[in-house]
Amino acid sequence: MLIAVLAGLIVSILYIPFGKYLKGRLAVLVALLPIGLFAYFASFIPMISNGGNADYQYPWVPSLGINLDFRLDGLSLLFSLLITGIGSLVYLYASSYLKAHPYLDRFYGYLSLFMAAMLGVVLSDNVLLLFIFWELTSISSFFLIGFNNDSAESRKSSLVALAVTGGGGFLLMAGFVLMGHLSGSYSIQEMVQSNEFLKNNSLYPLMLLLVFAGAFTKSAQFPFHFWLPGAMKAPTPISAYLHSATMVKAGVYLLARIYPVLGGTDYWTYPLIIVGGITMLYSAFHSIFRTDLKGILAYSTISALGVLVFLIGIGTAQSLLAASVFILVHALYKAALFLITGVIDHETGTRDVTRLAGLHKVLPPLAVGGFLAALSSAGLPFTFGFIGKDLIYEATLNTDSVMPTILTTLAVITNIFLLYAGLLAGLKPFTGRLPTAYAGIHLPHWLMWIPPMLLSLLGIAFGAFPALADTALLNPAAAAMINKPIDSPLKIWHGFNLVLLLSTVTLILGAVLYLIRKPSAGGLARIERFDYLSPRHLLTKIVYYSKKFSARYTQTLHSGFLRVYIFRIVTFAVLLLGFRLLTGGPVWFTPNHLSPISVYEVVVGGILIVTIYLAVTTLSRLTAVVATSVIGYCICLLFVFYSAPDLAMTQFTIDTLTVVLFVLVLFRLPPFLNFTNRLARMRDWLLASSFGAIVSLIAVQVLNQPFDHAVSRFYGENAYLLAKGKNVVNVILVDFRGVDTMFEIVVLAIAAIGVFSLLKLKLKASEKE
Amino acid sequence: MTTVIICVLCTIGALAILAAAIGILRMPDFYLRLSVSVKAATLGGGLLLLAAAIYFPEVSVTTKALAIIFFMTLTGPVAAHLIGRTAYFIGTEQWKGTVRDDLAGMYNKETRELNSGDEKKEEGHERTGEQGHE
Amino acid sequence: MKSTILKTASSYLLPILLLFSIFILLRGHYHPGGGFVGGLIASIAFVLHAFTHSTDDTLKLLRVHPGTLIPVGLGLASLSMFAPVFTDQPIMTGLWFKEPFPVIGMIGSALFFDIGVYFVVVGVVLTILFTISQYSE
Amino acid sequence: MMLSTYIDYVIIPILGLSLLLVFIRLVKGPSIVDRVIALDLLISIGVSVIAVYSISTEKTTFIDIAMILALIAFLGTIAFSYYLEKRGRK
Amino acid sequence: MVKQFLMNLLLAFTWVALTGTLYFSNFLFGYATGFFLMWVMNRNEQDHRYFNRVPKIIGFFLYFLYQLIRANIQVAYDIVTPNFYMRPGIVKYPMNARSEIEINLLSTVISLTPGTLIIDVSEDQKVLYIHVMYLKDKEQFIQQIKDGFERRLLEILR
Amino acid sequence: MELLIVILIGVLYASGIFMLLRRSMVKLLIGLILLGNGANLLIFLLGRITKGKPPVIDDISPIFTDIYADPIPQALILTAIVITFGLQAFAIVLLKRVYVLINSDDLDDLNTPEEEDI
Amino acid sequence: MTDNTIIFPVITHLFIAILSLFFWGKATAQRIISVVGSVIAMVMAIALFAEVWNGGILTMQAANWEAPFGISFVADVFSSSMVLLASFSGLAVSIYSVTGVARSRILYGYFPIFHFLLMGLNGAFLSGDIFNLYVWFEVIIIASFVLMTLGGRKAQIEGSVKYMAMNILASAFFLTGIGILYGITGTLNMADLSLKIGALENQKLVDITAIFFVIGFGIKSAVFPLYFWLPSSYHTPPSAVAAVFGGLLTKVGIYALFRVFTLIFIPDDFISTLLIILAVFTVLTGTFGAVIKNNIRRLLSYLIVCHIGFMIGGLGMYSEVALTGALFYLFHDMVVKTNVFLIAGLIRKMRGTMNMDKLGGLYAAYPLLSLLMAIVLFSLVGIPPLSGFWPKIYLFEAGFMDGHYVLVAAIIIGSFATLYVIAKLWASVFWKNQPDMGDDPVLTDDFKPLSKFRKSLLVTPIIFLAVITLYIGLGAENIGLVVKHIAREMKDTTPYIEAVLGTN
Ligand code: NA
Ligand code: NA
Repeated sequence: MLIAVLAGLIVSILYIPFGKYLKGRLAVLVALLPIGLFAYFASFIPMISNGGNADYQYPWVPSLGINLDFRLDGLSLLFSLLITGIGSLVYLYASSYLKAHPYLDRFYGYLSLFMAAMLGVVLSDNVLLLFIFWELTSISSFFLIGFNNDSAESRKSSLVALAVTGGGGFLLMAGFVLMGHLSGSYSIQEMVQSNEFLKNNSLYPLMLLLVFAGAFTKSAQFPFHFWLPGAMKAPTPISAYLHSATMVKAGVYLLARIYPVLGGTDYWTYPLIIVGGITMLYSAFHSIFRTDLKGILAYSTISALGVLVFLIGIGTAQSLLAASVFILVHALYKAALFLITGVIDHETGTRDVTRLAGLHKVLPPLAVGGFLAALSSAGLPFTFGFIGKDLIYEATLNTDSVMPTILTTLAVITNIFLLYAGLLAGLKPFTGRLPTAYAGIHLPHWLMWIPPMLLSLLGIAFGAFPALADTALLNPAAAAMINKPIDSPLKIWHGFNLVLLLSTVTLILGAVLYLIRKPSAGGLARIERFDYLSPRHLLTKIVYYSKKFSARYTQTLHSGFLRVYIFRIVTFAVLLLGFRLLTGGPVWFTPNHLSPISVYEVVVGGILIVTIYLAVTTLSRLTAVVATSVIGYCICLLFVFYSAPDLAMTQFTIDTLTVVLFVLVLFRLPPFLNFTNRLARMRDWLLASSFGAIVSLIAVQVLNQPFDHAVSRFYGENAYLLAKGKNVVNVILVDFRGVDTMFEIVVLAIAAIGVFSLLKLKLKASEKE
Repeated sequence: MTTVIICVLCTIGALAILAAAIGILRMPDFYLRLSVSVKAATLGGGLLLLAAAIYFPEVSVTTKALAIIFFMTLTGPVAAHLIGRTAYFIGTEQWKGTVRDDLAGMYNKETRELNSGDEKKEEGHERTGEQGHE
Repeated sequence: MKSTILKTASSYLLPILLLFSIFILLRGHYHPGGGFVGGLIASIAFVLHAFTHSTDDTLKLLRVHPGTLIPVGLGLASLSMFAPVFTDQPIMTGLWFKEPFPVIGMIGSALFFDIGVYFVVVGVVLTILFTISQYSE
Repeated sequence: MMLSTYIDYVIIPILGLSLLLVFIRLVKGPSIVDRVIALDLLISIGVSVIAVYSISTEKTTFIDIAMILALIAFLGTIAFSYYLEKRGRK
Repeated sequence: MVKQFLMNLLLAFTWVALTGTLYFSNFLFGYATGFFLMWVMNRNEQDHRYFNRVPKIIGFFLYFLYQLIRANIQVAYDIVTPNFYMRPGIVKYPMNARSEIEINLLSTVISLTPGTLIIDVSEDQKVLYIHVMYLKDKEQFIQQIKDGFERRLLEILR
Repeated sequence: MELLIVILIGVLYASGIFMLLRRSMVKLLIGLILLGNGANLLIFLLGRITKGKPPVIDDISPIFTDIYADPIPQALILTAIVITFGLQAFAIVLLKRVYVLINSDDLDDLNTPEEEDI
Repeated sequence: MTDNTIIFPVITHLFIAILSLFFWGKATAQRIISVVGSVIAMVMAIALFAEVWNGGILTMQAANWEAPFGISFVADVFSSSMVLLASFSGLAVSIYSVTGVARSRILYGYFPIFHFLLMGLNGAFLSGDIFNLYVWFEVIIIASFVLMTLGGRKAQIEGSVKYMAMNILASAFFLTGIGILYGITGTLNMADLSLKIGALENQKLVDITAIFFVIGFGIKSAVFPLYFWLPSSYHTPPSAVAAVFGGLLTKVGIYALFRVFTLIFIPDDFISTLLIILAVFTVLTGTFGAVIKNNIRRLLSYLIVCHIGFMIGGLGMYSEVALTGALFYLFHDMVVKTNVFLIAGLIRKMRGTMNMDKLGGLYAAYPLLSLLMAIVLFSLVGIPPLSGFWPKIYLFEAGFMDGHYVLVAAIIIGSFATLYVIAKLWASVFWKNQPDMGDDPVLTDDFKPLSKFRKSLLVTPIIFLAVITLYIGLGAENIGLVVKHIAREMKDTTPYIEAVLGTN
């Protein structure tokens, strides 16, 4: 199983060195990978349909509870077969579609990577593992959408898609971690065990919010749906594979997968119904205004995803069964329609539905395929779509929690639009009079028309013989969702009932709509006038303003003026220190043993203060430097008075050398100008003196504490006896703490080298780095 | 006896320094301040160090004290000469009571070389220093 | 600076100050002083020389660029620091000759360390000052 | 004992007063050379203070500092003259 | 002459070693004693330079000390009293001193004496420019230095 | 006496910070020096101060016979002084470079616009 | 107990640097010394890590003085793994520098300074003495000043001034903190400090001291509102230097924060809250900056700030899980940040600019290299299962555990922004067609004409670090064991203290 999941990954890595040999017809061979995987997963059908599951565990990061735990049950089998099955067809199709493309190897590399990721998502029994694959799908789809990377639009779309799905991904991850943290395990099976605990937890709404965010963004739910039409910039096989059949359904899969863990509460139901409902209606309505075939398909896909979310939201056994059926239905006809669109685009060079007509004359097998797919999407009797639609209506009618009428009405309206869209995509290009421009078109290579045909035929086959799919796939899938077996076999004929009536109404209204309404650029323009209300537009606005805010924020904070930075840093220090100093206990001075004060200290202290004032206020650079050195000398005198001869010596010499340095550097510089105004100076003084005051206060506080002289006493006792020196400070410098000294001279050495290179090194023009 | 000597030395030294301090504060122009400060300080410092040299019996200390005196004596005038002539270069004003300035115009403007005023007869070239002090 | 008096004075001062700096270096373990201050004084001696003569003259006097003293000093100091490792003791452990030497007193790795410091300080200060004074924009 | 009292209460105050007076000159200037010589004198007085302080505390250690100080004062003055001369020349 | 000086030093050290107390005063005493003995023993020799010069050095030192104190008092008096009696000026002083060491020592002693300060030496090393605080008469001042410091100094050095 | 030093420390810190807030780079450097002096004095004071008892053992005795000043802060400050000297030397030369480069020591002129990045 | 193995990673770099100084002016010799030396240093680091991992905390009392009296060097798992990671980055940058750094710079001391810097880093990681840590920090900052200005043109010099001023200010805070610390405890040994601070009753003083360390180290690790120096300067130096800075330099500040705030000052409510607030703002600030920048290195600089927030947040939460997450992030970040800056350098080599508007077409020109870079870039984002992903699990969990939802939200925002800017970077630098270069002499491909050997010298370090990154990601279990161990060490400091002071 591990190999099955990772096969795509491994193959995609192999493309890096060997991809260049992948030319011409040889490319067909790559389809062996998905076909083989399809066969592998198909071999599980008997076991799963008997209610069995298959578990595989490989240790990876046990300390985090993340292992390569895979579980094959009804739901994951359904998806695995879809992924590998449609994958096989897309692989074959693409080998012809992109035959001459110079980067065919990259294409298959990404595609294989994507397939592996998708399989990982549906097979993982560990939320974090699932998440890992989830993000891989986002990334590989980023590369696939941006496959035509020299087109700016393509790049933009891939970026938007990644931003939306990736952003949702991080929220999802947080949600998963929260779930795992509360339930104590990242294993989905174990989470199912503790579902009551999770649902009763006060963080349950947060958990749902985070998980929904992940699912909604991935499955293009309103208001995050806009990335999907953009993603249609990708080559058509990719649109067929990722954006209709597989990846976008990952969100739906996720909801289905965690339904047994978190589902079934009001917090679950209402958001899903509302979001799913809005999505399906909104996008279905939008789809009828599109004129680009892929646009139509994209919006109808979003709508279908809305339907699925809606169904999972309802959360009855029926609705879940309806969902699993609809997943399959939709995958089959939508993939077919996309592939057909691809051929049309490939042959005619346009996807504009207003300009396409009568292609059945030149592309007869495709016309059949398109027709069948359109029928399935329309839900005509004896198509699989019919069963799907029935189940949906049944589910909406029989919901016990929420208003069945409203929900059913919504579903009906949606389906009418979807029907229209299906007919538009599958029927319209092939009927009517063939424009003369397209008269010379030939049927492409069989690899390009067989796959959609196959999919369409499969749709009809399942419709005619629902049992084919039912016990093998759909029932176990639904059973996996609600975590118990379902025993209501799929039927073509339910008898005359309300559902049939609704289906009929849907069909008739949809057909009428198709007959009276012709897609036109004008219609598109009309609907686009409302674009400023669309979530995409709003989000663009939000992005625009947040960038503007970011720029303003960054500019304000990072103004480029050093003194402003320092001002902020010191203000921060003053606020923090001041706050802590003044809270929790008084600030007083309890002198325990002060040394006596004498005249010279006062004189030196007074001189020090006046000199500091001089250094700060003078307008002459040299005076400032002289004053600085006097400050140093005064401190030296203090060191002398307080028994620090070594210190005084060093400070004297170093201070003087600093002055010498200053002097050597300064002689070209003009005198100071008083740049800042009075107010700024006052403000700075205020800040600076509060900082000074705080430091003084802290010093006083420290002096109140008793002092432990143990270490210095040790030095005093051992300096001569053990370290053979009588000047304890020097003994510290070369022995007790000699390491400090060693590396302090390194500092000096570095400084010298730095000065040397700073003044002597001049890069040549050719040396950029 | 020693104590008395030390006291006397200290007192004279301290007073000399005080005189220098008053001088540097009171004197009306830079050259006078310089003149006053260097000597009095050297004298005062020397006397105080001498006191220390006498006070401490160890040769090492005495030697050091004497070395400092020697050093101060040697460097003080040199430093004074340097800063004095620099002051002259940069045109530091002289007191209004100044009676004579033989140095006026003796520095070569370009090279900063100082003429003795006797070259004229020997080498016969024009005196270039025409800048004066006001 | 063109001053005869200063030039003469500084030619006398240079050896005296160097001697003084070595004195300060060697006695550091017993009295205030040591490698730092010693090195600083030695460099001041050369700086004085450079001020009064010219940097080029002083460099000529030194024969090698003062910068070369830096690796030499660092090498000496770090070897003194590292030597105890060969006797399986932690770095920086003092290694001492048994008997005191005349004038200097006890000789041990600490002294070599201090000499290393002295060299580095001289090298550093002179490199910095000479580089600046030779710099012309 | 008497000596150290004499130093502490007579000599040191005199020197302190001198420090102050010189310091006033340092602050007043007016010319930079005035400041330089004031600084030089300050250091010289510092040498003296340290000398008597070592007598007063009976610690010979401080004499060493005085030695370095004397050395430093010279360097400082020379550096300033150097600077002023160079600046004047530009 | 150097030989005699070293001999004298040796005697001084011997004295210190004999008495066993390494104090500076003791060393000085040893030096003086040694000098006296050498002087006594060398009365018949030709070369008296060493014995002439040492008193001259001491004499110069005393003269210098006298000038120092005299001038110091004069200046100190002027400083502490309210009125100034100064007549400052810069005087060109033609030297007899020629070698660097002579010029240096001369200028040092002149500078150390209160009231006079060397500003600079001319490039050709012939002339000193001296700042004088109490300049009554230029010639008299020059003569005073010539007969005082310079003569005594050159006597020792030459 | 401690109180005097406490005040001095406060003044040094305050003036150091004030100088850091100026536009001239020379003042900035002086500010850093003042700040460094303040920090040194703070370490010195907080290690507790002792008058007239340097931590040097008498020539005649193998150990201290009297109280002595804590040598540790002294060693620390010494190290800090030397390190700071290295940094200051470098900073001063950098000032020189800056001046040569932009012909000013005004820190506000140190903003090459982002467009000139390479 | 005493073991000189600890000091070898430091000494090796010291000797390399001194040796290079002896070879002043001989570029080739210095290059060889540097690479060979870096390999040796890496071996030393591996040996040290192995010894510590197998045998427990190692200590060495320099100069053989027992613990609170001399300077202690301590290698626990934390410090030895920091040394190890630094040695990886160091080796990579050393190899990269052979061709990546201009010959003039090498002639003026690039390699010695570089190794002094690495020495300083190792010293800081291994020191067990707070003042000694200060010395190491100074070694690091002076070395970084020099590297930053080495051969600098205008922008670089300007950046250096700000960098320098704020870093010296940081040192002043640090030094003040040490002064106060010594004033209240009378000791400098960190283990000893841990005991003495723990026993101190005056919590106010402890907090105040802690604030000085927060600010001092906070500036160095570029925490809001102290980070300003970083975006002012990191876009200016040569790429090899920027790689060391980006990968290691801010991390040593983080290391110090972690060390000090888990050993000496145990975060109380005040410090904890403070750190978390700072973390949130740091993340957001980095985010806002990164989103708008168009120059690769400016963008990366802000990402550094952003990610620093993650780690500080982990420290602020101060639970074992949080520390685990923060440390994991730290480990990942050290390797990846070094690498992304090297990549930025390679990009500049290939196109002469780092401005994304002027860049493009790299994917078409260098497809394999681009994929390599993609792996690194997406590791930075934390695309699972690459290295940046794992720590976030811990951080999220820690956040939920103690209810720090705002921090979690900030981390999500930061992660999202990272994803967005890296994807944008990828799209505009690699995907987009090369815009017209015109006849700008700067915009040239200096990579193509290089010999195969020199090319490999530029690419090998990137591959080397990428492999390590992949290992951190795919071998997360092992890294997890290490960081968990460290987190436990941090929560229970007794073994550390006993190893240093001896058991009693
Ligand atoms: Na030290
Ligand atoms: Na008078």
